[in-house]
Amino acid sequence: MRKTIPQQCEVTYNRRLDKAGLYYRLSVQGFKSPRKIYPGQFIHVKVSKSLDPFFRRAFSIADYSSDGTLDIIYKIVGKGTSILRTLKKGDSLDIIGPLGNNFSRPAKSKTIILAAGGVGLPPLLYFSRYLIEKKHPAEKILFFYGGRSKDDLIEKTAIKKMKTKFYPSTDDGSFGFHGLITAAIQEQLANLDLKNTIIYGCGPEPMLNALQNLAMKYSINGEISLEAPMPCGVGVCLGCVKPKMSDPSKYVRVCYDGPIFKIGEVQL
Amino acid sequence: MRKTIPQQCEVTYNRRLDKAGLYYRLSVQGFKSPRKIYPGQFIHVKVSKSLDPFFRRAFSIADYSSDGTLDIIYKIVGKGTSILRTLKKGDSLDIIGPLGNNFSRPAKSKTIILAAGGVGLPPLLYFSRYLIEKKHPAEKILFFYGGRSKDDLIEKTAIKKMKTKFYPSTDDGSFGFHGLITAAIQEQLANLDLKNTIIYGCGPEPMLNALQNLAMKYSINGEISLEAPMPCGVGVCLGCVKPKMSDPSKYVRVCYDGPIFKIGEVQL
Amino acid sequence: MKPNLQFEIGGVSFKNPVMTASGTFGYGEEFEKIIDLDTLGGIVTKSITLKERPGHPSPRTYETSAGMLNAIGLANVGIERFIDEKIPFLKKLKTVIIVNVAGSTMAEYVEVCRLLEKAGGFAMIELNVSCPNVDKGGMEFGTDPESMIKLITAVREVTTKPIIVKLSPNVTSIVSMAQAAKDGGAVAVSMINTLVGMAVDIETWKPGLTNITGGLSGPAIKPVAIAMVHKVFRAVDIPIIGIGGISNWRDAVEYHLVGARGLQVGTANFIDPDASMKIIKGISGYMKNQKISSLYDLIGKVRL
Amino acid sequence: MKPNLQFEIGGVSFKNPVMTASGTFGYGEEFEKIIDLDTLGGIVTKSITLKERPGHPSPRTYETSAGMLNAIGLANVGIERFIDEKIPFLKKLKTVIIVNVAGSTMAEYVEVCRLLEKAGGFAMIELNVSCPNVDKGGMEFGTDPESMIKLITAVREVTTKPIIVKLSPNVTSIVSMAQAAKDGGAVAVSMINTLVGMAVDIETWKPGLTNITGGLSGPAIKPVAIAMVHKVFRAVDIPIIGIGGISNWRDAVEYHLVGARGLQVGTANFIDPDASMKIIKGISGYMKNQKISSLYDLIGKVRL
Ligand SMILES: Cc1cc2nc3c(=O)[nH]c(=O)nc-3n(C[C@H](O)[C@H](O)[C@H](O)COP(=O)(O)OP(=O)(O)OC[C@H]3O[C@@H](n4cnc5c(N)ncnc54)[C@H](O)[C@@H]3O)c2cc1C
Ligand SMILES: Cc1cc2nc3c(=O)[nH]c(=O)nc-3n(C[C@H](O)[C@H](O)[C@H](O)COP(=O)(O)OP(=O)(O)OC[C@H]3O[C@@H](n4cnc5c(N)ncnc54)[C@H](O)[C@@H]3O)c2cc1C
Ligand SMILES: Cc1cc2nc3c(=O)[nH]c(=O)nc-3n(C[C@H](O)[C@H](O)[C@H](O)COP(=O)(O)O)c2cc1C
Ligand SMILES: Cc1cc2nc3c(=O)[nH]c(=O)nc-3n(C[C@H](O)[C@H](O)[C@H](O)COP(=O)(O)O)c2cc1C
Ligand code: FES
Ligand code: FES
Repeated sequence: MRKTIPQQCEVTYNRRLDKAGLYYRLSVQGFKSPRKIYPGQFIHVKVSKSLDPFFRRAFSIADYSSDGTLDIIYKIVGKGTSILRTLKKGDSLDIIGPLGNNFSRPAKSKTIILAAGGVGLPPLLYFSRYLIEKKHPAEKILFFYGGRSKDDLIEKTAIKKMKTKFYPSTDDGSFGFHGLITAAIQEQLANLDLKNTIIYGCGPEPMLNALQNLAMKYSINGEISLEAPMPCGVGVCLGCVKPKMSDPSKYVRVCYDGPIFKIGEVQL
Repeated sequence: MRKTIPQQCEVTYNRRLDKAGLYYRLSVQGFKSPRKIYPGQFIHVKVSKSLDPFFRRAFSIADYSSDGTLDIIYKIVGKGTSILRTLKKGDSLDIIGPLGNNFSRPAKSKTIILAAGGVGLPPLLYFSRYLIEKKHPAEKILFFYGGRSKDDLIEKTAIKKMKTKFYPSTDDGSFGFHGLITAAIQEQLANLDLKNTIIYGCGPEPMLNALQNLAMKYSINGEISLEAPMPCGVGVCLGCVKPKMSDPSKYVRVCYDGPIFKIGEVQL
Repeated sequence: MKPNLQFEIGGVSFKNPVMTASGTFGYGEEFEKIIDLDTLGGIVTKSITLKERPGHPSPRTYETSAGMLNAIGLANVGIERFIDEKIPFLKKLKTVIIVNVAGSTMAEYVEVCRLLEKAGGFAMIELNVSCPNVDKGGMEFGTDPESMIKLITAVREVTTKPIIVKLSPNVTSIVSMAQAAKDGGAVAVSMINTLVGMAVDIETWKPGLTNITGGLSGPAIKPVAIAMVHKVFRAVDIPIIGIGGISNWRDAVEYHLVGARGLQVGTANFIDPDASMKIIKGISGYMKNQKISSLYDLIGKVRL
Repeated sequence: MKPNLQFEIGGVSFKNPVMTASGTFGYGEEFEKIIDLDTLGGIVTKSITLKERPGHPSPRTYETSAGMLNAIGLANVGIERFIDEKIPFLKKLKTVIIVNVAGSTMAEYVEVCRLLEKAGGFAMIELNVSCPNVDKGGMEFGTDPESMIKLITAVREVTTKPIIVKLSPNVTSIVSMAQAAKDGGAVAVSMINTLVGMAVDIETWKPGLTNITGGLSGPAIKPVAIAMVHKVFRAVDIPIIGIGGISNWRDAVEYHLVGARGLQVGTANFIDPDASMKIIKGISGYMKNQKISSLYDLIGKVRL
């Protein structure tokens, strides 16, 4: 039985999210999935029918509803995303998905730290919405979101609307906490019952490394969502591996064994 | 001194010309040329910024005015033209040109046979308009235009407006003369002073071959516009060659020595 | 009439020419969730070595123009786990299973093939001879005809399965390597493996692959592979399985015309998991249009 | 401070590393109408043979994925017309003129170089050793180290100009060919020439090139060329001119990092006649950004 269907979906919008035009949110309709979709999973996208760029590009699912609406949020970085930006309502997008595993759902009693660094926001945005839909108390969700500067923090209205506790931070202090997201988190740890707290993180690797170290230092459980160059996205090319913490001569595949890993599972 | 400028031009329209959507007319503005442009010349177009398709595609200039408006007419054939079709008003098109030589301008006393086969129409459309602008008597211009079927004959209104004598023909008889364009021409030859007649032809190679044979048989002078796969379009790769009639072990470059050749000059 | 895509190599009959190439399809399990494996002509498994190998550190793939570089480094579960964990799954499939074997010494190849012979559950062996041969100072089995003949001869002693040799393109004369494969007793050659390639990241000044060099695959290399298949088909009387940049049925037909009997689809699996299915349908559709009833009427029929 | 793009090979000084590759720039005249030739680091002319040659019949080029095939067949005006008609134009240019010489026998190379020596008006000779050597049964000068050494030695006797040998990539060991070039007395190697490739038109069943096989060039082959330049740079002490798929300044920097001193831009001239100009500016801009004052601080500096 097929669990993943390569498919063409219709773009319903492709909307700029910031003034500078660095961040976009793209939504498709008619996404068919033979299995349930959960936050943390991703899709693999062919941004152009041509051979250039050659690989698909992976994007976390930023939102999904069972009517087949699926959103991604992306930052313009290189060739792939520059082409993605040119898509318009009505165009079709070549998608494989859903791929990968997902964030585990915590008990309602848990305090949740969501740690989104830069364009690591999308899966946590979806996860946060999902938790609240599943009646996880909003005040028990601490939504940390760090970026270089105020303009790098997007979708702030959407985050605030969820009524979670929102802890924005910027490296330059132009918005929210002045400093790294891990420093912002550390500041709050004193107020929390760490045994009852779970961290979920997504962002650039140096941030995830710092987050993982922080969590391990304070013995906080949690999960992080990793990225790696992904030629296939379906577990067969062995191109997206990272070494295991327990035995760095062994590897996990980010696309198939992840992208979500337990804190302390992978060496960053 | 530069004679040809690689440049980006703004598309002003890209219009379907037939019901089936096989033929399009694309117009750009702001085309800069350091030298005068004449009918018969062509431009070399990069249809996509990507590496796929790899080569530029050559298109005859279908119309040009000194304010920088330049038109091409194309048929959807393969990869290049399928992408070209997606361009919209405001998009930019990467053009090198003008390239190649041009049709020679005949004395006003001459009777002109224009022979356009299929998508060989564009340069003759331009040439015809140009001749009339230069006061060549319209009734001395016999515009033959052949296609497979009625739907393959495009821009008929534009042709009729020029008030030349119009001789459409179709292979299936669905419009105009029933048969090949060379048969349609041959039928009219009896009424003409052949010494005072010049043929200009553009179209698929088998048609040009038949036309060349016909012209040579009746000792009619003239010129034909050739096509060949053109990697460079500027005369340096030697990829677009055809053998000379006088010595088939010698070659001409279609892009640089042509695309216009005297009847009898090139072996087809 | 439905065109007949069947053909035979070394006594093994294939229902259609489209197999998946080693290293681009895992051991089949992952793709089971995406496509119907039983429709494939065959599956070639990831190269198996004697011991389990983690492969090279990341990054071990790199995107290039119309292709990719990889230096996975023969990451695989090792012959023991392969026999225990992978063969039971594979042998249930209704498609030809070809086990790709690699090694750094002749003894390693022989031992892997001996263990495979005991285990059974597959149809053919494909020898990956592109690995550095530590016995001969890093010279590859795939670049020296004599070493290759010795290798095939040694493997034949421990297996009853027909042997395919997968040729490396990084040689001056591919024809002499194909001849060596035949002389050694291989029933077919599969060609080509990847071209040696490299890339450098101009931001970090570091190679795109931790291993520095890697193998180039994808559409970029198709013309090189087509030329090699053509040359071998004209020069050596041995069945050929064509590999290199096959992404659609047009590529497949091109390979058949120059002489490939079977085909392997590699990198294209990453870009479109349905590629193999589409190619099978496409070849069939092409043959129908062209009124060609048997695959053999395409093979090597290029008009020179 | 303006970065210094100057460098030297065999006593010849270049103002910047960007030359145009043989066969992709004619004899310079056609491009004079499009770009300012004097800004180029150098121009390598189309291969010259003793007699004028028309080349192979059409079609002799074919579009491929991120590249092209060509089998022009060494079409050229012959040494006599080259000296009479082309050198007078070339010698007026303020750029390094490198004359690329080809032949089917050693005697032909020697005679062409002897006539060139008499004529003068250029700076260096580049030997194209990828042509079939009729003296040795079609074996290329570029695939047999001994033949190559003999060829260079013979040419050196009739010329005072520094000799560059242009290496063919279609060999098992590019390093031994580069070593042979050095041993023969070449001042540099340029690499790579095209990879042997082929395509078939599935409508007509005919090869895409009348000559059946041809040379693959363009971005598709860049990773292969980069790997070869890297290997030769690490193994043989000889200046390298990098060629293969260079289309923009990023490619150029990549080549420098693996060890190329000079560069040749080939197929990219067809896609963008301004490519060479843009690459010169781009290298300069990159060096400024990275605060690198001399090209030599890039050459071979890949971080392994
Ligand atoms: C599981 C997963 C989820 C992702 N989710 C998002 C998301 O929600 N939003 C978003 O903007 N981006 C996301 N990315 C990154 C995204 O896949 C692209 O790498 C990124 O957008 C840059 O693509 P580009 O083509 O514009 O850049 P290019 O510079 O053209 O990319 C060049 C090459 O580098 C590789 N590459 C570069 N950076 C990365 C990276 N971080 N991860 C993987 N490959 C990389 C690509 O494979 C590509 O081959 C995700 C990546 C992964 C693996
Ligand atoms: C001087 C000149 C003028 C031309 N004028 C026009 C015109 O006004 N309108 C128009 O529709 N077409 C014209 N063409 C043909 C045009 O250049 C394209 O070849 C044609 O549109 C098909 O392109 P494609 O990418 O859609 O097809 P594809 O099938 O993708 O083309 C594939 C390859 O075949 C080559 N090729 C195929 N047919 C031709 C051909 N006839 N000439 C050159 N190369 C070819 C191309 O180089 C390309 O590499 C002209 C060609 C030349 C040489
Ligand atoms: C990621 C990757 C891993 C590969 N691993 C192997 C392998 O383990 N053994 C092998 O013989 N070939 C391996 N190959 C080579 C392919 O089987 C194939 O020969 C090559 O990629 C050319 O085909 P393609 O262009 O269709 O990919 C690998 C290729 C890729 C891209
Ligand atoms: C159309 C064409 C003609 C060529 N002619 C020659 C030639 O006459 N002599 C030669 O040494 N190399 C010739 N080459 C090879 C190029 O000089 C160059 O080595 C090769 O194309 C790789 O570089 P590129 O990828 O930048 O094109 C030719 C290449 C092309 C594409
Ligand atoms: S991307 Fe291929 S295994 Fe993960
Ligand atoms: S297309 Fe290159 S010479 Fe004509």
